[in-house]
Amino acid sequence: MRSVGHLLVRPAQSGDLAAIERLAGGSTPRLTNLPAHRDRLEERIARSNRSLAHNVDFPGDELYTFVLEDRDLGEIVGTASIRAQAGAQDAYYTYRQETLIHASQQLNLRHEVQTLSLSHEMSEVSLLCALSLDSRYRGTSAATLLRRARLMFIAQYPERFAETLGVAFPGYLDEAGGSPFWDSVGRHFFEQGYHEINLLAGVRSKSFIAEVMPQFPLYLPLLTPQARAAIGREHPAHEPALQEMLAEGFVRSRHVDIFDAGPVVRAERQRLHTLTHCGWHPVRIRPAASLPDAEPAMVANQQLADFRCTVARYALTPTGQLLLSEEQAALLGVEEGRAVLVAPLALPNVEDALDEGEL
Amino acid sequence: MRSVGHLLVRPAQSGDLAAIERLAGGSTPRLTNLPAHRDRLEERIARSNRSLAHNVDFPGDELYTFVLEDRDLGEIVGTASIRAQAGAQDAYYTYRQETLIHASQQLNLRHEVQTLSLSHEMSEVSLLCALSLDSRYRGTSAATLLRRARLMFIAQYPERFAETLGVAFPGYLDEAGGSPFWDSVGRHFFEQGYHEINLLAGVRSKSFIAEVMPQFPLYLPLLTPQARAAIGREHPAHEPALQEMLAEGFVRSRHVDIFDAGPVVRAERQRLHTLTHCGWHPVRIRPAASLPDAEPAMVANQQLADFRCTVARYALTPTGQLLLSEEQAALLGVEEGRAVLVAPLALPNVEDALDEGEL
Amino acid sequence: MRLRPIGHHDIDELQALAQETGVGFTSLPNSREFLAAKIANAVAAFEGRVPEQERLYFFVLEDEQSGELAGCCAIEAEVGRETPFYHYRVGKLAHSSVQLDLHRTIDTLFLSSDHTGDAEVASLFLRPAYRRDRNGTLLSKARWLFMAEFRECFPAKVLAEMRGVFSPDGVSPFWESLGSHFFPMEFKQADQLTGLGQKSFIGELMPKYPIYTPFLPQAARECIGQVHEHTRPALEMLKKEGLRWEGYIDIFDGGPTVEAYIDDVRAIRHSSCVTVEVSGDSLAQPERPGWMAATTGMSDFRCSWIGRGPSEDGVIALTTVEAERLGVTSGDALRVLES
Amino acid sequence: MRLRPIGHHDIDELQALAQETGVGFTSLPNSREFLAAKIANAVAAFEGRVPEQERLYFFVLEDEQSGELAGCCAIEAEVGRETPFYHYRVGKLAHSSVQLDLHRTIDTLFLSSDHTGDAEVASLFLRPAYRRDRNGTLLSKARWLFMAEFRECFPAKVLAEMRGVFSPDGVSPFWESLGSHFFPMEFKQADQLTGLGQKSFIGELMPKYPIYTPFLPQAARECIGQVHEHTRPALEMLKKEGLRWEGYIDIFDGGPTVEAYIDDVRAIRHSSCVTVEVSGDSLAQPERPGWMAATTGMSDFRCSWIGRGPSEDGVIALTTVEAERLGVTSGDALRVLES
Repeated sequence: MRSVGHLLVRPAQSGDLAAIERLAGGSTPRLTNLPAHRDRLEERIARSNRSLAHNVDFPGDELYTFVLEDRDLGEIVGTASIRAQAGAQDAYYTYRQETLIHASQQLNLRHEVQTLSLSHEMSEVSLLCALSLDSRYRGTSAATLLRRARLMFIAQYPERFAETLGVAFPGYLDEAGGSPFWDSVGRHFFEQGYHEINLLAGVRSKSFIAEVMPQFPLYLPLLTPQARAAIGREHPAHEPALQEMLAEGFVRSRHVDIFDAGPVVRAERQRLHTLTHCGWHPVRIRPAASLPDAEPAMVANQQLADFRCTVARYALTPTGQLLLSEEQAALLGVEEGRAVLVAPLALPNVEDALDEGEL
Repeated sequence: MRSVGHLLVRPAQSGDLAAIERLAGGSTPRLTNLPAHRDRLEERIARSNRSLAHNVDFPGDELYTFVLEDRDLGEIVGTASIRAQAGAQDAYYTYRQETLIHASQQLNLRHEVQTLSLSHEMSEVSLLCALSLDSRYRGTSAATLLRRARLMFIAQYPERFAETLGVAFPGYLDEAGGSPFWDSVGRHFFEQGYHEINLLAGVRSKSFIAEVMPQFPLYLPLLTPQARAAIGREHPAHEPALQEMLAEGFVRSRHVDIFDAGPVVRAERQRLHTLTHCGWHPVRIRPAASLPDAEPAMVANQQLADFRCTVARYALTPTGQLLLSEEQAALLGVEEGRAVLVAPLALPNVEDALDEGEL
Repeated sequence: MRLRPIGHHDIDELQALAQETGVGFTSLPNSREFLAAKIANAVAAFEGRVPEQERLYFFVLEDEQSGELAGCCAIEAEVGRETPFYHYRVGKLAHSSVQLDLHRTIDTLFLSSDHTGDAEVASLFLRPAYRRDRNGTLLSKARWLFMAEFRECFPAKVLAEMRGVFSPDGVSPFWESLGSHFFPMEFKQADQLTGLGQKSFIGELMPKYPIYTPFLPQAARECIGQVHEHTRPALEMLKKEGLRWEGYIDIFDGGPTVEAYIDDVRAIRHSSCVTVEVSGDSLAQPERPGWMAATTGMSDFRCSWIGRGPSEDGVIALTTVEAERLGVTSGDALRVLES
Repeated sequence: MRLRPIGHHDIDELQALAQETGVGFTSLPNSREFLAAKIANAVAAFEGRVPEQERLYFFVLEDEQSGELAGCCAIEAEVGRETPFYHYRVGKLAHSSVQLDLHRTIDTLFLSSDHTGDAEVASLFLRPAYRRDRNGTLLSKARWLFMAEFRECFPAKVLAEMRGVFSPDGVSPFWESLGSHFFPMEFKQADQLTGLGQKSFIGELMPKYPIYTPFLPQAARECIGQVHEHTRPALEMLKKEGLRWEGYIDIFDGGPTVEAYIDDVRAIRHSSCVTVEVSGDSLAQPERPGWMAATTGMSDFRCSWIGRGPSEDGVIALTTVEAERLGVTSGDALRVLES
């Protein structure tokens, strides 16, 4: 496990392109919204820079792409994005799980039938997406930092994001890497297998593809048992990430991905732990050796285009100043007296339940 | 405005039938679920008594009907019910408001279309319903007591109710008493006007009727402007009730009534003010004249079939005993030392917003 | 052998027939009460005591010598008038994207009551012992002569529902893959309830949204619009009359419903009206009859094979036996059809 | 006057024709480039250089004396093969409840691509100056002779889309009540895009769920399956051939699509093959021609009125002018039709 002292999340720059391409190629499973395709990734970075440069009063077509930099290695070791509005241009398609009750007075029986309905309702949310992390950092607080630094960004620029945030997790794939859900649903409408369509969706657009999918609700009993079992089930490699996001305050929704039926979790911003537990503290710089021990925390500066977020100890002076080393302050680009946003890295215990509120 | 000192909410008994029938006939507007039909009302009371007599471990087909008694007058002046599960036998049908995004790449445009989809999703909630109050008591704390005493009951017997509670409010009617929504939707499938169908639904079953309604989503642009304007709009006479329930913590949902498009609000139990602010206090009996002034509160005893809830001052001894007069204790059927459930009558300011969580 | 409207006195014989039909012939359950009601309805229909669109014309084929019933058949004047009449309709939906250079049409089953108000030929059963001497053809085609004669009592279209595919052990792959998920019962039960006219459960339980056929297993897809092996000859006979499969199938077994505009039905177009001339019993009788004749009354309708066709000037020579069988004498009108 | 396949040299005349067609005839936009491509496709189709199912046979009616084009018409071999082909289909849905003693069927519009793969007769236009001497009938019916001759190049069914109802100021009540809510543009624009074959916006924007017709205002409901006043004669002509409205309508204006099985089309059933005998110019010419003749080649297909019908032994006598007009000599085969 690597030390996390010199890890930094910041907006992606054009110089990060090669590293992001490498990360995109190495993600497990491959991500639709992070295609290992240089032109598309270059466009993503340019779009992210444009989004940061614009004055934004309410969420729209912005995309923010971040990288995780290991300053010790001088390497980009992770990337993650936020789409300000999941369906700003096209609709963001999901399948929504519904239950129909077929009751027969004649036979005096009540029969429940599950369906999946194509839905555009998630189009308005801000979406945390396109996360890929160098495998050496898996399970470390680097993973946590990369995932949740985006919340530190959202906390500072609420006008740029929707009240509700969503995260779509890659869905379950079988041992051969195929998607049982795709094989039972999408495959009827496309010749391509899951991987091909995923690549195609990355290069073209997921909503192009969604338009070809069945428009009427699907009856679950007509799907294969394997496909039914995959609904709302995350890819094993993303289980820890899902658990963390549930601990953060996200809740499972009725919505799943249209390709692989991966779970979509969502939360109102004010219910998220990071957003409710973050606070402002002025910086007090002290020699590294003299910093007291304390719980780890995420620390972010206040600069939009020059956003920086790192992990430090949550050590405060009696008057509430945050104690940082010279090196940490430099990493964040802040001088003494400047306020930084701090949130504890630890999260409460996970509650994994379907959001009753969605009824 | 009448004094509320001798008002009491308790389960309905067969002797209350005539009074309930009078209340059903006098409700504005007439309520589907409270038909002024003696046989049906008698059945409701019997069913309520059976529900109270049964051991219940989880919500099912139970119905609980309460009355508001004015002990000064010796009259039944209100009634209200809880359905443990809105769609226990038949489905509980609602229309769910949805937005479809039709995007054209060819023409480079994005077009949103609103729809109403027949939904059974509210079938699982516990429903507060069938409330009718003598008009002399409107706007008094008697109205509040009748509405919210049900929450005091739910607070004590959580295993009998769903995690999510719902309330469906009568929808907007025009000056002639017609439902613009029914005229534009249901009327195409039935010969009857709104009032006739409402009566029919009361005597037969709303779900019988729902089965005849259109099964595919309705496109809102095809409805009359009057019908569209009525969607999610409450009947003017129920505006204060809706405001109070919103203050209580209920939030507007995407669901509306299938007949008149009246709003359906809902909340998880633990978000409701009464359920989060109620507490147990042992009773201390003191002469009425010596009781100190204090904020009004709802006070309920602990007896299932003999449930009693009244309004008293929230006056506590330094050790947290609730001070009640002899008369109040008798009203509640409690002796000194017995614990009662108490919740303040006042509610925080209203927040009337669509539940973002429902995305 | 002659075909005629059923009468009250046929109750015992009809019940014997019902016992013989067996499973799968749901319109004749072995219930005396049900059958008596059915006869009463039919008698009222033939006597014009029922509004035209509610009439069920129920015919029997009788051996006029033994008095035994050899079989039965029926025409329903307008289906779906009193209880809903459901089919799936196989339609095509385009699933296309210019951007993806993709263009397919997907076969989709739509719930439909399109045939509401059409006439139906149904309930044909011929006892095994009588499956000879073209009795089956008589039983089937006599209905066209009836409809030709009383054309104004029928709507524009006629349909016939054909039994779908079943495995040798009586399992319907279509039902197993589709219906069983929505109707928590055995096929047999669903089928019987329908036969008894207790059909409201269908509307209550069946899927309301379209079914994309690719979601069905191949065995079920292969049943769509296909008939049971034993039904193939009946289907061929209807096809020769011009009835076609236009994509409607049974919601339980996926069997085809074939249909035609009544005015297009070959037997109706080609039948003609002639005058009877009874010529004693000297006329030759062919080995295999090629002409069918029907009388022109409704409640005393008769139809049977005759030994020859009409002359060019529209006169049909009948033997005394033939004339008696049909209940006609010289000078009466007959409708004849070569088949 | 004779009908023949269009040729490359017809481009100027075709453009003149296109200018004359005006609004509402969207398949002939006034664009030289578009028309040249259309001609090239048609020539390739007649020469068999295009797969059968992709062929668009485009014909012109020419005044062989002046060389002027009098009109045009077309047959598309199989619609919906390259771009989706949409209709609404008026279907019935049962809305019933035994408990409520209620039983209705509601007309419902279903989006459909059922006609994918059917042939279409389309694009008929006759210049006003030529609307005489049964030229319109020739233009319309010649296509049936072509299809009869090359039956194997066509599928089972043929359809024709008819213009829907418009108010005198060009407003379509159907569009105003339905399409306008989903297509944020004028009817004209939607219609033009479709005419140019740019149809992907339809699939992108149109409602995917069925439309219950009671939700449409009466003016729009009254347009369903109804034709524009000017289109009524064309519809009557098609109906006489046996084409029927089976419930399919245009998604923009609600106009009917009529259809038939090709083998059932009257002109196709009744046309016959005969042998030419050129008999000089002494043959009598009737005031009003009653017979139509077509040659048997594809790329040199010709069709025109002739003065008389064939003899009983299948010989057709032609004048020299008639034979020249058709490009045949004695002993050649012709397909003729009385009409």
